[in-house]
Amino acid sequence: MSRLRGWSVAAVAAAGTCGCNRIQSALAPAGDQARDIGTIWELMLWICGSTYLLVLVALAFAMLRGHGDGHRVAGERTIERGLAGWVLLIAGLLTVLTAASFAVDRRLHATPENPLKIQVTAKQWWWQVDYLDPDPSRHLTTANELRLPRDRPAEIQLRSADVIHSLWIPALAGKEDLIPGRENRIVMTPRQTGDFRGQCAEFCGLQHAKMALDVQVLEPAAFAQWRNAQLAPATSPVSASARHGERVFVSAACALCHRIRGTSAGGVSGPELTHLASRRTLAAGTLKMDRGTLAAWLADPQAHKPGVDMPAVPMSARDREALVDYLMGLR
Amino acid sequence: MSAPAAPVFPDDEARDQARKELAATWGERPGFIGWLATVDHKRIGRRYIVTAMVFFALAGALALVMRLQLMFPGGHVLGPDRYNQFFSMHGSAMMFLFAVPVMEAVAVFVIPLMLGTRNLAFPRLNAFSYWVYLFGGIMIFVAFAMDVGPEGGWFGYVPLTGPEFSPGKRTDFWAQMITFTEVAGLSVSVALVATILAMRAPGMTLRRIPLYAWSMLVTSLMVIFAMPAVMLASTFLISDRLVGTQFYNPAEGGDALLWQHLFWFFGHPEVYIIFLPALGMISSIVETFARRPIVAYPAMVLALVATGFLSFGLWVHHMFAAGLPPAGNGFYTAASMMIAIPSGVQVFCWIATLWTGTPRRVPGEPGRQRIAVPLLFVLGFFALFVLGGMTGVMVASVPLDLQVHDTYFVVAHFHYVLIGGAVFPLIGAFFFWFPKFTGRQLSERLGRWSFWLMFAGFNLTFFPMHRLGLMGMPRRVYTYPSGLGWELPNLVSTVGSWILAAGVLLFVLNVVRTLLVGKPAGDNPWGAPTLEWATSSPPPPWNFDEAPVVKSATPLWPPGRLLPVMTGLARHKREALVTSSTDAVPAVRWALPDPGIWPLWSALAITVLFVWSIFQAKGVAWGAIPVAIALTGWFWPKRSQPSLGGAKEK
Amino acid sequence: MDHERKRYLAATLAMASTCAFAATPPVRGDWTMAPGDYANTRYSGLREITRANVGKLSVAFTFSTGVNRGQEAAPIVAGDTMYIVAPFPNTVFALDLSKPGAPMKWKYQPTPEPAAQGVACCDVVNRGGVFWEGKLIFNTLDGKTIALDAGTGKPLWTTRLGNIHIGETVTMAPMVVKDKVLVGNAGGEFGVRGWLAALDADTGKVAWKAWSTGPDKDVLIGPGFKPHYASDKGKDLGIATWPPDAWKIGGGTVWGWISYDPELDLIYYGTANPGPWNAEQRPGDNKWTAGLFARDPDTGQARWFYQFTPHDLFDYDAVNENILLTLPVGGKPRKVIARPERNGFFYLLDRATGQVLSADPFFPVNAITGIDLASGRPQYNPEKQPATGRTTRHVCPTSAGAKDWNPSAWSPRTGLVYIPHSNLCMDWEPVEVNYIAGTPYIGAETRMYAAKGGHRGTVTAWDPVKRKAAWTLREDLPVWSGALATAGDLVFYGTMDGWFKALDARTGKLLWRFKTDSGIIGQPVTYRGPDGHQYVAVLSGIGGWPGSVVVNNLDTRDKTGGGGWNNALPDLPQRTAPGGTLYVFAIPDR
Amino acid sequence: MCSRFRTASAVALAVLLLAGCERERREYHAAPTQAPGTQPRLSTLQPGADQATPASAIGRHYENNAYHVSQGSKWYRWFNCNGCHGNGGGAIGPALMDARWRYGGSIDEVHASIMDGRPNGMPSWRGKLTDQQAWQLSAYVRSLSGNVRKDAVPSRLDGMRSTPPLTQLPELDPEGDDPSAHTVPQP
Repeated sequence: MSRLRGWSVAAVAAAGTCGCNRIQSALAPAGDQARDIGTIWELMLWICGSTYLLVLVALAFAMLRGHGDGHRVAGERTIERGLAGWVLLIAGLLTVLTAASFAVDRRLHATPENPLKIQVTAKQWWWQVDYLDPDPSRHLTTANELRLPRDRPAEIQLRSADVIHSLWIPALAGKEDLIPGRENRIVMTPRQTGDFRGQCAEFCGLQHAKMALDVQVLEPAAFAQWRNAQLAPATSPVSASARHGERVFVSAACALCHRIRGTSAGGVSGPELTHLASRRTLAAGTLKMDRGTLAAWLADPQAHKPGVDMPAVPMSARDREALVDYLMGLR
Repeated sequence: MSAPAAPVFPDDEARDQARKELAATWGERPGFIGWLATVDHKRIGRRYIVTAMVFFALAGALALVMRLQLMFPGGHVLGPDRYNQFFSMHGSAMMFLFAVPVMEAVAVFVIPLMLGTRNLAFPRLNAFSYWVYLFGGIMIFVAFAMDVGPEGGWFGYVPLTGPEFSPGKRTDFWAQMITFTEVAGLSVSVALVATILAMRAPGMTLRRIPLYAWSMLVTSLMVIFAMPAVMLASTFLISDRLVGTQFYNPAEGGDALLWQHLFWFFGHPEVYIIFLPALGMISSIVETFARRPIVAYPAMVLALVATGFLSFGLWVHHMFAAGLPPAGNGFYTAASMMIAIPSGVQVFCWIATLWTGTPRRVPGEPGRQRIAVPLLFVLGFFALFVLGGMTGVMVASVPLDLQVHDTYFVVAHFHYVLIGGAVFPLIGAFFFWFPKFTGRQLSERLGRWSFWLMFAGFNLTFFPMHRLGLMGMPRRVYTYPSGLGWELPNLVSTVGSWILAAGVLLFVLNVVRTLLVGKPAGDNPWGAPTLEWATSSPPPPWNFDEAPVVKSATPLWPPGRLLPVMTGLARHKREALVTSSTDAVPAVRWALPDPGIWPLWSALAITVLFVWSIFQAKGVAWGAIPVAIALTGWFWPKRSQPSLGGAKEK
Repeated sequence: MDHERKRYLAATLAMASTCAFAATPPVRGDWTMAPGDYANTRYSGLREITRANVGKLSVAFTFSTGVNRGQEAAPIVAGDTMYIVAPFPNTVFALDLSKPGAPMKWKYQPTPEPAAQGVACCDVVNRGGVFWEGKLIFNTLDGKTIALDAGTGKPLWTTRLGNIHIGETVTMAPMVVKDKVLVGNAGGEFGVRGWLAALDADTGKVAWKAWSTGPDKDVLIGPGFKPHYASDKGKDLGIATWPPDAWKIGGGTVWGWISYDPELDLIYYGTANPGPWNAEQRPGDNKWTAGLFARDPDTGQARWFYQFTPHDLFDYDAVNENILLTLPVGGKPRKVIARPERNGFFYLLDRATGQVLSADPFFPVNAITGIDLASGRPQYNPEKQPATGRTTRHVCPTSAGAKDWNPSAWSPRTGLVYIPHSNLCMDWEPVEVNYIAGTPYIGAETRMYAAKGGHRGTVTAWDPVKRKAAWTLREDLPVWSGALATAGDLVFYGTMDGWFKALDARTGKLLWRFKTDSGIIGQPVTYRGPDGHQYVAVLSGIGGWPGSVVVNNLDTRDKTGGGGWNNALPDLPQRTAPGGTLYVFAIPDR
Repeated sequence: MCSRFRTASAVALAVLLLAGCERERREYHAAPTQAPGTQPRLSTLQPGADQATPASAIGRHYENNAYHVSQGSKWYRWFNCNGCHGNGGGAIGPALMDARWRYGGSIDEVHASIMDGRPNGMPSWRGKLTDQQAWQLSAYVRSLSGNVRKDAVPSRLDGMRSTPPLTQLPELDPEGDDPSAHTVPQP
């Protein structure tokens, strides 16, 4: 149950101050694309809803009436006229809907000017996020968090390292698949700052359920500040314990899969950890990022996310404490 | 009492004599072997139905457990691995082992009777298909029990189901199960198409074919066109996994989307393959209880055919998020929207039929107004299916689909379409045809109870899912966090699922009770207009003493009218009448084969081949030997040829 | 016209047309450094062995190194002694040429760490030592540079430069320029950071160390740095052209050849490929890898740099030899670097500025469509653009290059550069790779196979003035040995199935061949023995990168094994076995 | 055992399905890890007794489980084993798909070689890999030479085609022409 609490808190934490249950809802659009789709949804709701009611009412009448004497065909002519009218009505409504979705679809696929270029690579079961830049030394790699500036379209290249995943941030846009051997693309233009949540929408194996993405829309200035901070190498540990933790990290199994820029740890199979402590969730939205959950996670990842590739690395309690000290220092 | 047949015989003695001869010819061999060797479409049909319902119950049980797991956030009923196997088995069993087979099963039983012929064309192929289906189903459930159940969903997307990401033999058993069921499905479809096109009662022209037969004709043709695609896909997958071919390896020029195209080229028609027979059932029920022929019969037929065609043109709407060219997606949006038109036409015609008919009049009880249970389920169909159709229109729109695709909204949508659109009519049809199946009539009171339980339970279970999907809950998650507003809808849905289950359980009890103590039904308890009601309940092995002749689309209306028949079919051998495909003019007397054990042997041999080839490539070669032997035995030439001519109307 | 006069005429014509620069007198008898001379011509003025008498060439003596691994070393001859550096464990032998059969004078056995074998990317080879003022200086696989007393074999000094625990090895032949021993590291496939160090020849103290990536002060880039092309100008490009911190594990090792021009007082050497091979893990130009440095030998300060393959896509190391010539370019003679590059182009660069004067393919290249002389940049073929997780088919040349390390020779008499090289293409799939210090940092799967023509090797005689091949000779197997040109108008080289061959330098006609006990991947040399006669020497012993198919017992059912060589050389294990023997040839009974 | 599955018969099928349980279990949490049963011998010359030692129980446990083999194939690439050993054909290091084993080819010996390292270049991974990872890796390495039951190995991985499908490899018995093989001394 404590596990569960940790997780729910994770979601709420990501929710921050806003109404928690809106952070992953298509009904609370916070970006152009989601809003456009929202209008289609309302149009659909009205047209389909009223048609549905019409049918039910007709059916009720038919049942309540029904005092014909049966066994003989009556009023074929009127019925056929009715049928023709009905078909015309449906066809007309469908044309409206088709035209509407064409229009919106075009807007979704429009190429934005001066977009923020991002590459998201899905891996079982987490997200690698690369902020691209013509200047390679400003190429930024992070994981399981997507921070966007308000009012600037973000053009996201979508790749997969293993199986098919699907990136879905309901509040900002629809979903797009990440398919091995292909490169897809999705554009989202956030209009409100705030905290949102994305999740993998295509079944991708054991932990499909725990592959979430912490999304945060920032004021452009705040975003630039964040990005520059992330570009810096890891802050070197200050306390003796943290220094010991760094030694543990680079000498034990951790360094094989994780990278911490500024150390010799250069693994890319696992999430980049250079600024781990500046994130708000652990293990792709599975846990809230704090000292306690981090320690629990390191002690036994399989208990929180069964099947994840991160093993429970055997180490002394002292080493693990030091490791946590070190990682919590990676702001 | 099959009154119309009476004038054929000078007196009862002659009739009894004739029936004695027919019984001698059409009777089964005694004992267990006879049971295994039967080629009687009614017995095979009943077996088919019972088997399919068993798989339905098993797959449903899986769903109940899944709902328990999802009742609260972070549930601990199932772990991720088990949950994934559960939902994969649920989908696979429902689609491959229940929905399609049960629809074909009912047809296997009803169609020959409805067409007034003595057996299905290719009766042994029919028997063979049942055995293959049975063995395939047993294989996958045994595998599941052995922890070798599928884990990649009923849609089995590569590369997740490929050799790298699905270790062991789980996916191989699943893919081979598809091969089993498709072989079975294709066999039945061929038999049904042949029967409907060539063995109709004399005079049953295209304009007089019952709509149910029309729907089964279209369905069977769709099966024949759609299923090879998925067999190809699953064979590619098996060879990728067993001998390392590269069909789905993106690095070597294979493509993950190849699977999706092949699969959905089958997978979307599949939905209509399940749904069209239900439409046929509804037509039969509505016609019967409205006491008048279906309005605008040609329009109905055209709607069926149009649906069949269109359903092949919209598989891509399952792949809108896969990044295909927008223009293409636009086309498939239009096509998907268009298919709403034929459905709309049918809904209109049914309502018009009820409108101009007398749906609440009870036969034999003047003045009483009551809605019979079969019709009740049809009304349920309207309420549920039309809603599902509306959400279907929504997901057909690319932009909206990009939001709701792979969410619980879609789960809600297709359960409304499949349960509302197929299972409700199916249960209705069971109530409707149960007299023919067993000679007894199901309890109407229990029937009403189970209807209302199912209807309420269904809506409780699936309506909240629409909202869940829009609030961002993806499909196929074994658990979910709290704090996203998903708690209440999930709770309601789980509660609903148990009510739904109770409804189904009550139906099963109803069946059992009826089989034990149900009141015998007459030949035609509903006063229905089609030929299956023109013989006894249950019908004799030879269905009809003499071939009935048809003069209208509703041959048994008005009641009491004499049904002309055609004499001359030999009684000392299993003869059926072959008629021309458009005007149903008698052409040939066709000696149908006797019962035989070879279909069973062939099915066993095929099973060995399929299962062996899961583990070893050489199983394909060596396993072919017993298959060859069995087929040789099956097709060893016999003396009986069709005896031409000699059919005269009386 | 009699034969002698014809030859004389030809010679004078050759001299007239081109004039070779050489650091040492035209006819020298010794072979004191692996490339023969500072200009890396591998040309000897000795003319006792001629086209006429080469047919009589036969074995004078042989000597076993006792190591059955790839023998890439050049025998070093100074005075009446020959020095051989064997592959790991890098035993050094001194042979007394003044006595019959050249008995062993002394041997020196260093003790390199056996673990070093595990981080040597391409067999445990050594490319030879260098003789300098009474010293024999050589490198050991585990990263030590050792100076021996050439007379006694006693060690004078030892300096450790490489660290095998991060994958650093040293396989190159050191050069000595102005009392500085120049040594570079290997290990570009292990994510090491490349450098060239200069040691004091007398003490072994490090005079300077120039890194191939990182900040300008590490790369020894100062005010004197005047590259010719704009893309090489700017501050700290060794950092700015990499993703953050990637330069620290970015490769650019220096395991190839060094040239020296006394007139301009510049050394020239190439830097190897950036790491990892998967280019998507290192967006940017990746300075200063896969390029050519000109440096001041005293201070190490860079003068200019030219990058042959910016943002290298296919492991095109740029460590090949820089042949210093003076050739007529556009009418007037110019001091040039003639450079058969791994990417399949033959470059002429201005020795003073690093400007590319011409670049022409000597091999059917399709990875690069051409070199833009204005920007100096290669034009990558978009059809061959690799992507992680996708196999790009038929990329030519392969990661082993049109020509790998095995050096060419230049003959001033014919005006031709004799290039021994491969004729291979490959399938290439970048894959994501973790950097784990001390383990391979490669990130690509490859399958190699014969390119156009079906043969896997070629000897090309390239005319740098006419900018086309004068003649080519097909070899079934890739040619992995160096070439040697002599004033006898002969070209010597060896094949991987053990044939040592002499060609007519003008026509490429095979004049003589001898089958040694194992495949030849070494550097043939020639010298004048104490008896005044000309000898030709070569080490035989299969190995090296392609040869690991044999010496490592690779299983060729894995097409990608051995870095893709398994697919190219499945027949090699049936055609040669490991060996390690010195062969010395001379004209008998003169 | 399934790899011995030779004839198609209902009996064999039943055996297979029973073997399913062992083969298919996804042991991501509590897989057994303990010291291997046998220590590697670097010489065939072992004075005295019968040296034929069966694989330890834990070794067999990992070899018989498809999930562990599959995880091993992942570690094999993540931890750059393929950099030296190719996809089994070898490169810097020796081939792993043939029958030649310098330090023994039983899963316990492979496990020990991984954990302790070997003198001529094989690094020691003790303290880098967890014991479970090392066992999974060893099981995969064994599958490269056809020594793991065929129904538990992946035919290929998504990537460049390299070796023949592992499901089709002939079983190369390390006790065959392996110099360091265990051989029972003849009386």
